Amino acid sequence: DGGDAGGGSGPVTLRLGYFPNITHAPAVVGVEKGIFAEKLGSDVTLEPKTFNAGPAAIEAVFSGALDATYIGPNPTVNAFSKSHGEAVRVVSGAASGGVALVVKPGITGAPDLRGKKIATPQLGNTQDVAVRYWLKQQGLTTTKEGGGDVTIVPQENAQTVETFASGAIDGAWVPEPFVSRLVNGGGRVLVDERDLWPGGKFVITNLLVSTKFLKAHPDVVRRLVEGQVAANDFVNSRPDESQQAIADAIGKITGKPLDLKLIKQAWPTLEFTNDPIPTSLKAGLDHAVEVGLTDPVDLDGLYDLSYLNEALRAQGKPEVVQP
Amino acid sequence: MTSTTTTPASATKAVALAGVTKVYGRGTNAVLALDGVSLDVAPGEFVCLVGASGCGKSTLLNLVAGLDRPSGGRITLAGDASPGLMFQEPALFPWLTVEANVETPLKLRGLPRAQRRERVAELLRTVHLADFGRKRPHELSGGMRQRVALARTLALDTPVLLMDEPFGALDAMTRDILHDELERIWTERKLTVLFVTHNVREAARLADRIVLLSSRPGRIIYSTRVDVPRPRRLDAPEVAAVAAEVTDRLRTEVGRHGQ
Amino acid sequence: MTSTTTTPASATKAVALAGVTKVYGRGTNAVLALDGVSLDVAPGEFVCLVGASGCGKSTLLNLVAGLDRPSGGRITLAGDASPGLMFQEPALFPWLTVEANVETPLKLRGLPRAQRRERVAELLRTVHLADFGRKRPHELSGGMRQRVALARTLALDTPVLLMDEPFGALDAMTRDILHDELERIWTERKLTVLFVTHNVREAARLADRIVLLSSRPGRIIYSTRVDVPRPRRLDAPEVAAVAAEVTDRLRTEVGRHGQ
Amino acid sequence: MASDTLAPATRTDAEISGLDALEIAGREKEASRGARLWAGTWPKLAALALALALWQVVVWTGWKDPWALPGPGPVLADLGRYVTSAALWDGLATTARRAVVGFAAAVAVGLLLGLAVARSRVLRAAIGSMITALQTMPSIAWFPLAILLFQLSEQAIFFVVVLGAAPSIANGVIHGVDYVPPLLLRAGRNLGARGVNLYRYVIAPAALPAIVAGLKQGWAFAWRSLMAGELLVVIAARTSIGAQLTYARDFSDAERLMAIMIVILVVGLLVDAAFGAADRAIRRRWGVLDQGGQ
Amino acid sequence: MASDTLAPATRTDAEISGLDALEIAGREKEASRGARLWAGTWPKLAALALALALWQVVVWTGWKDPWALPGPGPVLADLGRYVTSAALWDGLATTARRAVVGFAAAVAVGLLLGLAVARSRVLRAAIGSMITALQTMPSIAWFPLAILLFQLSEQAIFFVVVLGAAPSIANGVIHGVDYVPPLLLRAGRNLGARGVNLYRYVIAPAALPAIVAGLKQGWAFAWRSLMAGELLVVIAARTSIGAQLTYARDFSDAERLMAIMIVILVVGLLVDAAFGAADRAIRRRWGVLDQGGQ
Ligand SMILES: Nc1ncnc2c1ncn2[C@@H]1O[C@H](COP(=O)(O)OP(=O)(O)OP(=O)(O)O)[C@@H](O)[C@H]1O
Ligand SMILES: Nc1ncnc2c1ncn2[C@@H]1O[C@H](COP(=O)(O)OP(=O)(O)OP(=O)(O)O)[C@@H](O)[C@H]1O
Ligand SMILES: [Mg+2]
Ligand SMILES: [Mg+2]
Repeated sequence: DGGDAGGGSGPVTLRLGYFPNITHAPAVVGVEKGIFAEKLGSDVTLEPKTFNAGPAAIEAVFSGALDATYIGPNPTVNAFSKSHGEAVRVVSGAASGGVALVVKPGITGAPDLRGKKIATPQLGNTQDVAVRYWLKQQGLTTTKEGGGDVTIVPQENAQTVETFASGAIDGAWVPEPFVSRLVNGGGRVLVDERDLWPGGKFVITNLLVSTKFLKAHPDVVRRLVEGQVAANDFVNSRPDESQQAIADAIGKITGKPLDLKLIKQAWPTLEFTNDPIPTSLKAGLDHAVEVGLTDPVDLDGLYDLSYLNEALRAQGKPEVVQP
Repeated sequence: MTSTTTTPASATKAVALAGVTKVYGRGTNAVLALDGVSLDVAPGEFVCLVGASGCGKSTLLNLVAGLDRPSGGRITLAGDASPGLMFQEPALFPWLTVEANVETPLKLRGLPRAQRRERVAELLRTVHLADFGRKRPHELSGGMRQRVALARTLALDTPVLLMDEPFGALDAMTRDILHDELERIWTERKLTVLFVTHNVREAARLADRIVLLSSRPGRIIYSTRVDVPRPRRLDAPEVAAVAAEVTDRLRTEVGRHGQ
Repeated sequence: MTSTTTTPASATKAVALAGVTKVYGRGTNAVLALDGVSLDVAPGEFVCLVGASGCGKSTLLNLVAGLDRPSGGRITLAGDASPGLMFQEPALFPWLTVEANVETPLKLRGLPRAQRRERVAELLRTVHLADFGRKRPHELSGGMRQRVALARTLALDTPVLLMDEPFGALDAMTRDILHDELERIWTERKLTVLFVTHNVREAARLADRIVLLSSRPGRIIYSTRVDVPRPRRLDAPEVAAVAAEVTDRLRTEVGRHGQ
Repeated sequence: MASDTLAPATRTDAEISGLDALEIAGREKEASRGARLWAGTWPKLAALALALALWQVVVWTGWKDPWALPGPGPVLADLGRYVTSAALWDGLATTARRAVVGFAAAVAVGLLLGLAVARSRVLRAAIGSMITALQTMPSIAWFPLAILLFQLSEQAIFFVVVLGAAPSIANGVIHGVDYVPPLLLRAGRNLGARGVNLYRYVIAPAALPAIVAGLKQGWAFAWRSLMAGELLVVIAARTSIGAQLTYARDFSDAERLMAIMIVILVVGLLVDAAFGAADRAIRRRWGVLDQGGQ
Repeated sequence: MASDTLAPATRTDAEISGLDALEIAGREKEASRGARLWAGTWPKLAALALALALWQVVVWTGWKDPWALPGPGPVLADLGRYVTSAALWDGLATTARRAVVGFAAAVAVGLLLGLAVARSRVLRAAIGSMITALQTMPSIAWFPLAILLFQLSEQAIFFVVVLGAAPSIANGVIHGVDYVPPLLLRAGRNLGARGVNLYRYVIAPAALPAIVAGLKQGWAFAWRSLMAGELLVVIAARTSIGAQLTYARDFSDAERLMAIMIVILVVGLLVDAAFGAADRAIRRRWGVLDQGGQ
């Protein structure tokens, strides 16, 4: 059990979770290219675990089966609030962007959406909140139960592709690579979520560590964050190699390499940044409260970006804002 | 499903078996249960089959009832109703009450409910189980179950009746009473009966003709008319005489075969 | 699980029933199957139970075998082995071959394999089924199944044997042979036997004592010693005389009760 | 075994009258009715108490953080809130209705399929083994087809439920029909039951115990498929237990998740009680009740 | 019914010798062996051909876009690629191993639980109805507990599989034991079988048909739970059929999804063949084979 191994030195196992997915590109590349292993050093054993969805990863962090994981903003907030701010800390960002509203070709503006069905990945998640908030700004109402001017249909992303193809829905507010897939299936991008945020930045993936592990092995976390920074460098400087690495990694698990074209298509909509963009997370939560999906959550103490800033400083890069 | 031919013309034979052979199993495991059995039963005739244990009596009844196919030979029945068979085991439906068991063939014939009730009550009275209509088979004694099976078979109202040791589990008195009942019904309904029994005296009491089967392979080795005038009594000397003769024959036969 | 008391002291009684009562069912559905039956069987005694169908004979054997509890009264057995019971139905295990069925009680007693084999072969020879060891129950005729059940019960080697119409499905010849076999075994092993039969002559042939049960409620109404010296023959006049007397009694009894 | 004394009523007067005995039997029953109810209840209560105590002890040891494994206290408190909220009852109403309709459809399909396959050589050879194969297909594999066929309607859910449960029911029927005692079949045929009548009067009742067992297994498949299928279509203004279960997990809400699990268990217990009653009724008829367990 | 002529071998010489008859029986069998094989095969082939034809026709009508509903051609082509790739065999190896281990554990738990509950009044009253309730609990509800208990190990997957399949197996056992004919139980007891021996010599063999039926249902539950459980975590980058199925869906790869479904069906068919053989062996012994279907 790596989390319980002694102080800063001695053999430690770091169990790191991530999804074999384009929005987790730094994690995939970091593992596949040995970047984490190199930064962690020989006394830390890296044990990568891949997940299919957020809840299982959070369950694993909660049960002490996982020390750190790349994950989206929603599970991050849930894990933090459900453990009363105790269980997890965000130590770095990983990716921003890559979300859009894709609609049927006939729809050219918000007014056309009246009476239509829009899919989101999950009730109350980032994209679900985003679409409701945006619609509200456009003067269209929605309800949690699917009523209002526009019907919101929360469903799995995989299913969204099926239902969009079969005409059961008129659009979807989804992350990559589903945006690209819907576009390839005849959809058009009505809203690129980047256009709604200051600087076009909002968090889609960040790096979470369990508080226990952070306390027990701050040194290992520092090296992990260094690895994350290095991985992002690699991703940003050698996109072709990274794209291939992602395709291969997915292929290893799924038995069929992902179409490289799709990765290339989705790639420009994403920005791989170490900044977890706390403001976007906070704003997203405020929006959720505003559209009546959640109660206010206190995010104080969620971010511990000292390791990240240390690493950035060491490389002479601009530091990020610790909220 | 049945192995029978119907020839309405031949009114002289209610049941006709011609060279009927039955083999169970295959290859080295095969058992020749019946071997070229030819037997004609006239309409209204009461034929008793006797023979050692395992000689093929039940097999023969099953074939005549059309529940099994002969391996060879031909079975012909007059009329178009298949015969009613009372199995060697009670074969009652455990999920039905005694009444419902007896009622089943009536239901299957489409009799209206009122008539069915009356008929069931009458049949249960015939087998002396009037008070047991509401019981289930597992609440009955062995002999009672056999009597329910008898009532159920009689409910079939078929012109040909096949009975496989119908009174085997009954005490002598009940058996006596049921002999009379069966004889009465046979006369009234002009039934053709093929009756298997181990009780040679019972055969002599009931039969127009007694047919003796040999064991493995089952063949007809002896056949005799019982010319004792009816009504007969089980302990009448004429009946005893016939029984003694058949027993003698049987003894020689079983003795010859060893087991 | 058993309703019996063991008193090793009383060597004069192998089986003792004192005021045994058995009620089936509850409330208005209740059936009084046995009512205050008291019966002592001496060690080595051969007692035959006769009575009308449904009078409680099987019930009584089940109680003595400890498979059911009496509703009242007391059953005492000498020795500590529970009696072997041959049921009215064959009750063979359908998943086992004939051999394996007969072998089961030997296995349960922990006999070594070689001895078991020998014993099974011997028992199958006794019931004249030596060639049928490899068959399964569903491949046998009714009488054959009954003989397998007999062999299985004999394999139990208990000092007390309870038999419920063991020869009911057998032809007269096979029955004769098995009478002799049973008598031989009874003498050799000094068995105590409680034997149910509908064949009064069979009772007279085999029994030291014949006990007559009345119907509903089942009570002992008559009991007689059979003093005919052994070996007896089924058709011996002395045997016939005893049978005639018992039959008379039975007839009065059944006649009195109607059904 | 033969050495214990079991004279239930040690009566000195050996001659007891028939009426007496009947009355005794009656009284015995009266006396034991309360006792029998208690005999059926205390083990349940004991099991419940034991489970709760064990759970609480594990929580007290501090083995896991409370947000990973909440104790009985918070879970029961949340269950209380849940039970008094409209969410549960609305969800339960939707889910129960779907379960009933879907299961009914599955029963119809399963029975017909089972009977057809069990009695037709050709059909059995053709699709008999396909039934088990279909049964092993996970629900999510059917989702795309369900959407293709039924779009985002409730029918899509029913489709998944039927595909989940019908094979199980069919297998129960086939098993039951396969083991109908040949003697009873022959008896039925001889009594004049052919074709449909043979099914109605002999095969169906004889196979009934196995069919009920198959229905019970089918219910479990139906319910599980439903829990998965309810994610397929989140229909306007209609919440469901399946959706709530997944949301609780999505929100890492361990307390609510366990509260919903308790609700699912209670529904399962109620359904089992219904099947149990049916099965006991059959066993009483057949005379195989009260052999060992209840 | 009584009006058709069925004299299988219309022999003029009525007196045929025993040896003759035996030989005839033997020859009849020889002749029909090939025919019987064919009788068991052609319906399968016909069903397959029919299904493929229907599928192709639907695709030809252009009812749905090819990426939503691909035709048999592309799917079989993809299946060909899949079958010749390491992915399938690696995944199948992992999944099959997990299925066997998990099912074995479920069988052990299910049999013990079933026997215990079936024969103990107290246990049955306490947890009997809990078995069906547990059976209806969807796999995803157990994931958090599985991770709590076993972390991200294969044991967590086995845990989900056992919880999915054991109740089903236990229910099969309970059903079987409940319907053991009382006469055989009595016979067994009288022959000296008590306690464990009564189970071994009477109850277990008498309940065997129902137990096999329960195992078959349990296998379906185990396999479905496994397909879900394999998503829980991908250990050491080891691919599995469950993961491949879900990712095929996540990536909207309809061809691969259908190829995997075909693989799952084939596995199901093979397992069913094993169960079918066991069941036929039992039925042959019991003498209930060949009543209607095969
Ligand atoms: N289903 C079967 N499979 C194989 N062999 C069978 C089958 N049924 C009967 N036999 C065999 O056929 C022979 C005749 O059996 P059958 O039941 O006709 O005898 P039976 O004359 O009725 O004897 P019993 O008087 O004992 O009832 C026996 O040797 C028996 O073993
Ligand atoms: N399990 C049971 N439940 C209810 N009643 C029963 C049960 N077993 C037997 N009886 C009743 O008890 C009475 C005696 O039955 P038992 O089987 O002892 O008769 P029997 O003397 O063996 O008759 P037979 O000669 O017909 O076998 C019958 O009236 C029967 O209906
Ligand atoms: Mg017979
Ligand atoms: Mg009896």
